[in-house]
Formats: sequence, C-alpha cells, structure tokens
Amino acid sequence: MVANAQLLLSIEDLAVSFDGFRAVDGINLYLNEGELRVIIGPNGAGKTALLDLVCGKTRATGGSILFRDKQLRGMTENQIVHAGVGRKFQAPSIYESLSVFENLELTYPKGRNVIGSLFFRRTSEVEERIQATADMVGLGDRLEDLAGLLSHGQKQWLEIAMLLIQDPQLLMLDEPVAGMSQAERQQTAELLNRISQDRSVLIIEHDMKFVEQIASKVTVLDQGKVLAEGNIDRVKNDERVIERYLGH
Amino acid sequence: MTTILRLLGGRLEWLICLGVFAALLLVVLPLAFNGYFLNLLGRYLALAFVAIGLVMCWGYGGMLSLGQGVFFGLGGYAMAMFLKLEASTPEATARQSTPGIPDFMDWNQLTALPWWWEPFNSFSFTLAALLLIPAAVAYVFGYALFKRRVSGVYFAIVTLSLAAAMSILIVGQQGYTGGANGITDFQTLLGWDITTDSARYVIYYICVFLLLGCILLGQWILSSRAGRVLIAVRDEENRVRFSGYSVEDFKIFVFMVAAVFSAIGGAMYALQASFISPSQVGIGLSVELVVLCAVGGRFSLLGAAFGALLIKTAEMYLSDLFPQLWTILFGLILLVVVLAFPKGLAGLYELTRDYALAHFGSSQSDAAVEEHADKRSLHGREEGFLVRAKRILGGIR
Amino acid sequence: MGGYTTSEIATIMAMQGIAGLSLFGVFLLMALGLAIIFGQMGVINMAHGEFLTLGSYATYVVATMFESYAPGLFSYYFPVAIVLSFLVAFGVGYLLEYGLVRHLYKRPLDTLLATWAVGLIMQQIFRSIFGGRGVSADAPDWLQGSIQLSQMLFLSRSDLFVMCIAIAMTVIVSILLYRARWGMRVRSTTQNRAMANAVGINTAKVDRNTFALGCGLAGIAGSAFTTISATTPTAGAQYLVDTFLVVVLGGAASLLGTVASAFSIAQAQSILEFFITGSMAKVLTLMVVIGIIMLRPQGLFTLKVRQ
Amino acid sequence: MQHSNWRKSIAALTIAALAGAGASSVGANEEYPTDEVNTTGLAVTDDTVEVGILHSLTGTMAISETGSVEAEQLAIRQINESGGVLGRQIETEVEDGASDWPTFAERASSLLESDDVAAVFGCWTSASRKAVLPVFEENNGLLYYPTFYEGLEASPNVFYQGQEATQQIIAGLNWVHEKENADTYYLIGSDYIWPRTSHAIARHHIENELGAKVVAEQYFPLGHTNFRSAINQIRLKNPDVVYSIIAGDSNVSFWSQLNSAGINADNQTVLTNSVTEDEVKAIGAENVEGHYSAMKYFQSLDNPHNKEFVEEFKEMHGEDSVIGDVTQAAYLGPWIWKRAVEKAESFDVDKVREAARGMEFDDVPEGYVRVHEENQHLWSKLRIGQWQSDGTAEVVYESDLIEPDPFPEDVDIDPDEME
Repeated sequence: MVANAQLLLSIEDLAVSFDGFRAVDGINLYLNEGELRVIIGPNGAGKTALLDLVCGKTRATGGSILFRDKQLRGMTENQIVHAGVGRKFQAPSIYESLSVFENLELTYPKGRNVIGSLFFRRTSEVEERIQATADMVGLGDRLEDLAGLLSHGQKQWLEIAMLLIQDPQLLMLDEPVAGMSQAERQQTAELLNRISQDRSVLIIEHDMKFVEQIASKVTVLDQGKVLAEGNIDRVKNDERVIERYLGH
Repeated sequence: MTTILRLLGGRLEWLICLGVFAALLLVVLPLAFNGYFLNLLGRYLALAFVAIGLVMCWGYGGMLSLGQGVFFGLGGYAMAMFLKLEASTPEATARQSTPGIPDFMDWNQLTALPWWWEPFNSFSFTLAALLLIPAAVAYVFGYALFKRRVSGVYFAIVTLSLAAAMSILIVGQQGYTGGANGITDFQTLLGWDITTDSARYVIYYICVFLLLGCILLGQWILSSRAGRVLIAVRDEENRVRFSGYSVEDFKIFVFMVAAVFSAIGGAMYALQASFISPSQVGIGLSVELVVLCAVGGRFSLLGAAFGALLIKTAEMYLSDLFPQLWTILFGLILLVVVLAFPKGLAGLYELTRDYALAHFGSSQSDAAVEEHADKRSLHGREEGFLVRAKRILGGIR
Repeated sequence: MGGYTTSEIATIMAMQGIAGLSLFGVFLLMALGLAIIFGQMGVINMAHGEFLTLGSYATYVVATMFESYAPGLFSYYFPVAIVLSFLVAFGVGYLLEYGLVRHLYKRPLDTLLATWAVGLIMQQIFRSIFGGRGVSADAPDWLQGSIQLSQMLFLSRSDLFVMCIAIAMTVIVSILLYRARWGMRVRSTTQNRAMANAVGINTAKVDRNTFALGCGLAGIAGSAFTTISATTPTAGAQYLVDTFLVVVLGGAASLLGTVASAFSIAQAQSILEFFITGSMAKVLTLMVVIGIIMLRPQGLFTLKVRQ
Repeated sequence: MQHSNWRKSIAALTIAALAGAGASSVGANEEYPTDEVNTTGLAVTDDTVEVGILHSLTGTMAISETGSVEAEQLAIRQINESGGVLGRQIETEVEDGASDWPTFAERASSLLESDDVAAVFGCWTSASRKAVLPVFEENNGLLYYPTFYEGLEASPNVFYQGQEATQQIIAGLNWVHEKENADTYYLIGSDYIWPRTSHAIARHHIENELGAKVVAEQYFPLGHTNFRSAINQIRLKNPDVVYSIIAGDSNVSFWSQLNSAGINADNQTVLTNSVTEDEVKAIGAENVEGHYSAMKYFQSLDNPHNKEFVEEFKEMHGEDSVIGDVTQAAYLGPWIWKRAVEKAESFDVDKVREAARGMEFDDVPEGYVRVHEENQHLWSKLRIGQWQSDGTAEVVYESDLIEPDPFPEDVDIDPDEME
C-alpha cells in the first residue's frame, strides 16, 4: 500500500501472542479515509484479535498502530475512543435495562469524565442529535422503549447508532449481520453504505454474499497473517484463499 | 422547588421518604429518648454513614469493600487525636513523667509528642485530614486495584486484608496509637464540654444533619449521569469503556466518596462515643457494616441508613435480653435477606407499597403502567418512581 | 542485623527455615480446601474457618471418647479423629451447598455474605455446646517431643505430623484434580456449565461434591491443628485472612501456586519474626502480599490466558 | 464460711439488719431510712439496693470473664443470705459487654444513667476498663475491677482488687533471680498494654536493680498460635530465665510447642504471671509441669477461709470449676463494697469511698488484704506457685505484704528497642 495524504490507519508488523500462541503475527494493514474494508478469514485467523488490538482491548506485543498521527499502542480504551475509533462487538452490547434514548444519551460524547458526568444536562441539542441518530438506524420511534425489548437486529442497529452518535473517524464492526434475517441484512447493508460515506469502516464478516453487497476491497487473514488483499473479485479467485478459506 | 426536584432526578416519592426519615431523626427520636439513648442512636447513625457509602460503592459500583472500617477508623482516629490532645493539657496530665502528652504515650515511655501528632493540635487541620487522608488512601488503592481490573471478589479480599493489617498495626504501635485500648477519655471540643447532656443533643443534631447532607449528596451523584454510568458498567462494562469512559475513574471516584463518608462517620463516632479503638478498624466492624448495608438495602441510600439504625437498635435491646440467641438471630436475618430480599428493607418497602397500591384504589391501566415501569427499571424502582409518584398524586386527586 | 555474627545468622536462618516449614504445613493445609472451593468454583466461603473449627471439635470429642471408653487405645485415636473430622465437615458442607450456596452461584458477593452469616451461627453453636473457653485434647505420646536434627535444630513431632498430612492431602487433591475423571468434571463445570451439562455431567452434583470436599479438607486441617493450638469457637476464623491471601497470591486456579505461595508467605513471616516483633512481622507480610496482589492480581503463578 | 467470721465482727449490725429486713417487708427501713442512706438518687428502696455486673457473657472474652461473674454472684448471694447491706437485699442487674469495648461503655452508661446502680462489679481487660472509665468518672459511679493489670491508673471511681504490675513483678523477679542466680532474661508477651508495661517494669528492675541482662523482648498478636520463632530465639540465646506474659488462648500454643520442642522444667526456668488455674485447664498440666506462676492467689492455698470459699464455689458452679487469681479477686468486690457501705452507713458513693480506704480484711480466701489509703488498690502478698501434674500449683514462695504502686517512678525504657 502506498502512503498518501488520505491514509487514516496504518497497522505495521502488529503482533500479539498468548503464552506462545501467536494470534496476530506481523499484520500490515492500511486504511484510507472514507474507505470501507471487510476482513474475512477462517475461524482463529486473528480477525477479532486484530480489532481488539486496535481498540485497546488487548495489548500488542509488537508492531505499531498509527491512527492519523497518533500511536494507538499504549493508549487506554477510552483514549482511543476519544481519538475517534469506535468498536462494535460481535454480540450486541447495549444496556438492556435502560431505554433506547438513555442508551444513546449515555454514549453522547460530552461529559465523559467524572466531573463532566456529574454536571451533564439533557439539552435540546442532545435530544435532537439522539433523534437524528436513531432515525438513521430506523429506531426513531422506539426511543422510549427498553433496549432489552428490541429484536436482535434492532439491538445491533442500536449499538451501531451508539457508535455513530460519537461521530468516530473509524468504525470497526465485528460480524454485524450475524443472526439477522435476510431483510435485516439488506437494511444493514444499506445502512453501512450510508454511514461509510463520512468515515472509514472496518468490518469482519463471514457471509460472502453480504460482503459482496458492501465491499470493494477485502483483506483475508489466516493464522494471524495477511493471506491476500484486494478487490473482492480478485480475492475470490485467489487459489490460496479458496484453499484456506472459501473452500469448495 | 422544581429545580431541586430536577436535581434529584424528580423523584417525589424519594423526597417524601427522605422527609419522613428526617422527621424521625430530627423530631421523633429526640422527643422519644433521653440524652443517654440519643447518644447511642447517634453512634449507630455514625455507622449509617458507612452504609450509605457502601450503597454507592457496592450497590451501584459493584465493588464490595470489606475494608470500610479502615476509612471509618482513619476518620475516627483523626478526630480522636485532636480531642485527646485537647484533653492532655499539662495541668490535666501533671502526674505523668512527661506532662502535656497523651496518657498512653507516657505509659509507653514516650517523652515527646511524635511529629505527626503535632498538626492535630489544629482543629482545621484535623477536619481537613479526616476528609483528605481517607480520600487519598482510597485513591491510591482504587488506582492500583481498578487500573489492573481487580474484580469484585478479589477486591473484597484485598480490602479485607487491608483492614486486618491496619488493626494489627494500630495494636502493635501502641505508643503512638494507644494500642488495643484505643484512645479514650475526651473532655472538650474547642473548649466546649462535650460530656454534658446538652452537648449530646447538639452533637446528635450535627450528626443527623451531616448524615442527611451525605444522603442528599449521594443521591445527587447517583441520579446524575455518573450514576447511570455506574449502572451501565454493571450491565455491559465493555460498552462503557468503548464509549469513551474511563471506567476506572468512575470506580475510583465512588470508592473515594464512600471512603470520605465513612471517615465522617468515624469522626462522629469518636465524638459521640468518646472513644476509638482498633476494633473500629478491623475485619469485624468492616464486615458488620456491609451486613447493615445489605439488610437495609444495598441499592437505597435511605434504606441502608435506616437499616443501620434499626439493626443496631434492635441489637441493643435484644442482645441484652438474649445474649446467646441474638448472634444466631442476626445470622438468620442476614441469610433471609440474602436469599429472599436481596434489596433489603428498601425492597420490602417497595413490595408492600406496590401490593397496597395494587389492591387499594388503582385501576387496571395503572397496573399495566406499573408493570411496564417495573420491567423498565433495573431494580424495580429506578425509573418506576416517576410513574408511581404521578399515580400516587393522581390517586390523591 | 542486631549484632549477630555470620555463623549465628546462618544458624538463625536454618532454625527459622525449619520453623517456617512448620508454618508452611499449617498454611498449606488450611488453604487446600479453599483452593478447591474458591480456586476451582470461584465461591468465597467465609465460613471456611468454622469448618476448620468443626474438625477441631470433632477431634476433641473423639479424643475425649477414647479417653473415657478406651483409654488403652488412646494413642491411636488420631486416625479415627481425622476420618471423622473429614466426614462431619464434608456432611455439613454438603448440606450447606444444597441449602444455600447453590442458590447463589450467580451472585458471588452474596455468597460471601451468606456464608459469613453461616460462620457466625456456627461460632455461636460451638460456643453454646463447648463453651467459650479453649479446649484441647492431650496429644498421643507419639506426637509429643521433637526430633533433633543438629545441636540447635529441632523439629517437633506435631509439626512434622501437620506437614505430612498437608503434603499427603496436597498429593491426593492434585491426583483428584488433574488425574482423575472427577477433576475433569470439576474443571469443565467451572469453565462452561452449559456445555458440561450437555455432555452429560451432572453439574449440580459436581458442585455439591466439590464444595463438600473443600469443607472436608478444612475439617482435616482443623483436626491436625489440635496438636498445635487450642480450639475455641473463633479459632478457625483467625486463619481466614491468611488463608485467602495464600490462595489469591498463588493464583486461584493453580494448586502448585497455592503450595508455592504458602511456602513463600510462611518463610517470609518466619524469618521476619526473628528480627522484629511478631506483630510487625505479620503487618509487614500482609502489606507485602497485598502489594504483590495489587501489582499482579491474577496471582504469582497463573499463566496469562486469552480472554 | 466468710460471713461466719465477719458476722463476729459486725454481729450486732447483721442481726439488726436481719431484723430490719424482716420488718421492712411491711414497712419502711427504720434503722437506716432510705432518704438518709441514699442522698444521690441511687436505686435504693427500703428493702433492696441495685448493683450491676458488667462482664463479657458472649464473644472471645466470655471464657475469661465467666469465672468473675460466678464469683461475684456467689459473694452477692452470701451477702444476701447473711442479711444484705444495711438491711437491704442486693438485686443484681447483669449486663453483657460482649467482648466489645464500645459495648462496655454503652452498658456502663446504661447501668449508671438509666438504672442508677449503687456499684458495678465488672470489666476484665484493660481496654474495657479504659472504655468505661470516663463514664464512671462523669457519673461518679463505683467500679470494682478484679483483674491483675498494668497499673498506671488510680481513679477515685474504681477499686482495684487485682494486683498492679509492680506487685506481681518485682517480688517474683527477686525470687527467681536469687533461686536461679540468673544473669540473662528473655521477655515474651502478647502485644498489648499489660504485657508491654509489665515488661518495661521488669526490664527496668532486671537491669537496674538485679544487675542482669535482658537478651530479648518479643511480642506476638493476641490469639497468635505459632511460637516456633520465639522458641528458636530461646534456644539460641539460652537465657537463664524465660519471663512470659502471654495472654489467653495463645498460652496453649506457647506451652505445648515449648514442651514438644523439648524445653521443659528440667532444662529451662520459665516464670509467668499470666497463667492461672483457668489457663492450665486448657494448656494441659503436662505442658506446664514444673514451671512457675507469680500470683497473689492459688486455689490450693491452705487456709480455712479459702477451703470454705472453694467448697462453696464448687457447690454453686460445679465440681469441675477451677478458681484462678482473678476469680478470687472478683469475689472480694461485693464484700469490700458491703463492708464500706455499712461502715459509712450510707450508699452515697463519696462516703463509701472514704469508708473503704484503709479498710482491712483478714478473712478473705487469699489471707489478708488492706485497701490502700490513696490509690484504692489492695495491699497484698505475692506467691510463686509451681505447677503440678494434676493442674494445681504448689506454693513455693510467699512474699511480705506489698504496697500497690500503680505509678512506678523512672520506668523509662523504650520497649521498641530490642537489644
């Protein structure tokens, strides 16, 4: 990859090992501003581990993660969030005992330190922003409902909305359509295409049909290393990819 | 009024309960009891400070500290050191080989006041110390433990060990601390004789006002966004973390608040009991305080404060009548609470109220609202309050 | 160091090393039961000390019975006492799990409170039955006196006895945990209850037996302790903090860690005791252990694992 | 028993009181009208007077304090049987301090402020006494404290029936010093004020008066069960005398570990002032056999008053019960109070205190005691008992009467300094 002015994220020689098991083993990955990239690969390839490293959930044992000019390695999770990286987990991770509105309010990017949170007030600006974000993911009329009462797909969208309200420059999604119906997948694909217009998105996905709907470029991981990278059609026909992952 | 209501999360019912509790402490008890009993109740209220700290730290923050006695003791000893120095005038201690130092130091062959006792001659330093030292200790331990993601059970064990170490240390350094005997025999506070009956009333009222102040402050914190962050942490800690919050900062913060509340309680205890000793620092009291909090209601500041008062008062009467049985009864009460009423007395109150409302003068639709509110709420009370308060008012109308 | 000569220091180290070994036996024995209950199941049993006391009282009762009914066999009461202590503690532990603990697996901190309440009640029951005064059975002849290792070095028979029991129990427990099928069941239940259930493990039964076994081990510890200290209603409770620290420092899930940390804490405390007062040695050891746990909460001997 | 002798000395009084008690069931106490004998509002009626007993009935200290409660109840029963005090039967309010010092203070307040008792017999540990002391001084109450203790106190509101440290220590050290021709001493104790103060006094006496050396001074927390380090120190330092002030249940571990390490009376002299018959029952006689305790009272004392006392005590509380030093001292409390009240012909605390000072008792189980004129401790003798295989002590030495000196001069050694 060639570095240029629009480079958002550059991961170089990134590695992590757990008791000798090298889950991520020298990965290089470059992501441009406004790019949507899908990461595929067999189970245990290090996909989720890669996202964990970027968002600070696990600590790398080697390499570097440059986000714009900032080195993310060594920063705490919340500092990384403040830098502009949002992460969605595989299973919906929302506050089920709070309402949709409160879920979004709690992620509203103001008053996130102790003092700020004590004096945080619900202003009309906050309410408008929440309404707008909820509309975007199709939950505009469910604001007062308890988040726990939403369907599986809606929970996933709520979590995406919770990230969107923070307006991150990089959004990382771990299998966002797992467990969704076909119709929901369709809606999610549209949603992702919409939101990737303003920001870079990094997605882990298994469903090749879904990948084809959203991606122009994919990266294939295997055994902690990059196996192939490039246009979806080219990767699909790469022999090693077929052998290791796509299968028969 | 509306501002206050909004500040407190608009919970009318909570305010009514607070009013009832305040009336009990400020009017009913002083009328019903003489100075002696009021003084005892004041000591129990001193424990209530720790209980409300535990509601915040344990009930909301999910961190069970079995070492709150450490902070109670820090506050108590700071106050005791000041009072003891004031009582140890050269005239009052003339028969000692070194007059002017506390009696126990003289017995332990100390010939001068240790340097770190000196500042406690000043009342303002003492007040500052009894708030700041516990806060600082809580910060250091909180920082070390939470930044390393020490979880609930481990946190409980570490704090328990801390309480054990602290009480052994105080006993071992008796020349400086009074040892197992503790520090006793206070006479005056800034020249004001605290042993008279009228002084007892005044100190009792100071204690009550401080307690009500701490409850209000605590409720304000819990109903702010910080309170919701704490709930969210229990629900889905990772999400909070990846929403840009430093979860540890919030944990450290409530731990510090709980520590400061405990220290205020310790100081009020020393003042009212004229006494502080290592048994107010160690494991026994620390665990007992958690029990008081659990019985009162670990999710309710008022419940915990009331529970502490109620259980200790019951203990005063019952342990005298049935010294053997009381311990067993106390254990059984705790078992029943843990198994059947995890929300403690506060939860019991809610159940009774809901039952009463459901059976007397409430329509079907109201019940549906109620049910919905319960589903929405975390402890069956969080958000339901507003709805219920509206309905209570509606019913009155 | 207080004006000792080098050779004296060497002697002191050797003597204190042996004293530390005795303490190691004590720590290990009391920590074993907890290592199973806390380490394997993740349950905090605050009544652990009371199970120890239960074992001590059972031993005392057996000794008294032998004294009254079979004085000729008095020397041999100990094997009977150990077995009975185990059975009594196991039985009570079994009931406790069934009646209480199993309802609280999802609420570990509540387990802590509930078992504390149980401990309180047990203490009061002991007090009502045996009185508050410390009781102690006479040790059989073969446990009295000591073995002389050199001119200055002695190892008392009762300490040796405690140590042997501790080591025997450790071996048995490690075989149970790491060699027998039972251990596999325990570990699979701890790690993934649903899956363990699915493959046909009766997880409720595994839990109950594991908990009861931990309590039974505490009973054996209590039995062995009658040779070195008096039994009072609160005798076991005094060990509680030490016991938890040993297990936590070692790394909860690691039996080897428990052994190693019991050894380290015992030696540290023992050596310190010679040079400063016992009280300060205790404070210092506690603070160091707390410090280490703060730096390494997963314990000294746990491997770093992927979450 | 006790009263048979006392009755002689106060015969007229007692008979009058008995008559009074009989008469008072229908009318006022004529000989001692209530408003004359009670001018400070104590709980005194025409035929009763209320006193308090304040000890730990529950908790860790219950084991030690039970004996004191039993002795006090025995004395009160005997007094009542012999006609009571000023014609009034003693009614007892028993309160539980629950081994918790603040609770002691609470109960003391309750006894003095709510129940207005005329006297309180109670407390055992120094900590509990320190906790209640302000209460007694504020309310001008009377406390009869039975335990031997560290001294450093002489409150006008307390009568101290136990020996303070110098009474227990100096004579004992002199005796052992002479007997063993000792040059080196090893001091060991539990870590709280009584052992520490006692050892400070002992060290001062050993170094300055006896010209001998203290080779080490070692303290362990209360309840400690591992004394192997101490035993190693003893072995290494090889002192002529080991002087132990270990309190409570730790004694069992200390003595049995000492014995199993091969240190016994044949090869090591151990003197203690913390082991009474009560402790020996738990320690096991075989572990202390041949060692010495310094006490003012042993159950085996050979005098008629003691024989009677032991007999009645066992009759009331069981054949298995043993009587230690503190139990006997506790028994003195109600008697000292009764005699003082009758001498003062009043229950008023100030008058009782005045009357008691200098009062002599030559018919108590320990032989003879006299209340000190100023510090309200007792003049008493010190005895050295050598423990026998049956758990009793054989008295091998008896001192002259020793004056209580709760504030010894120039004891100024820093106990934290080891060598």
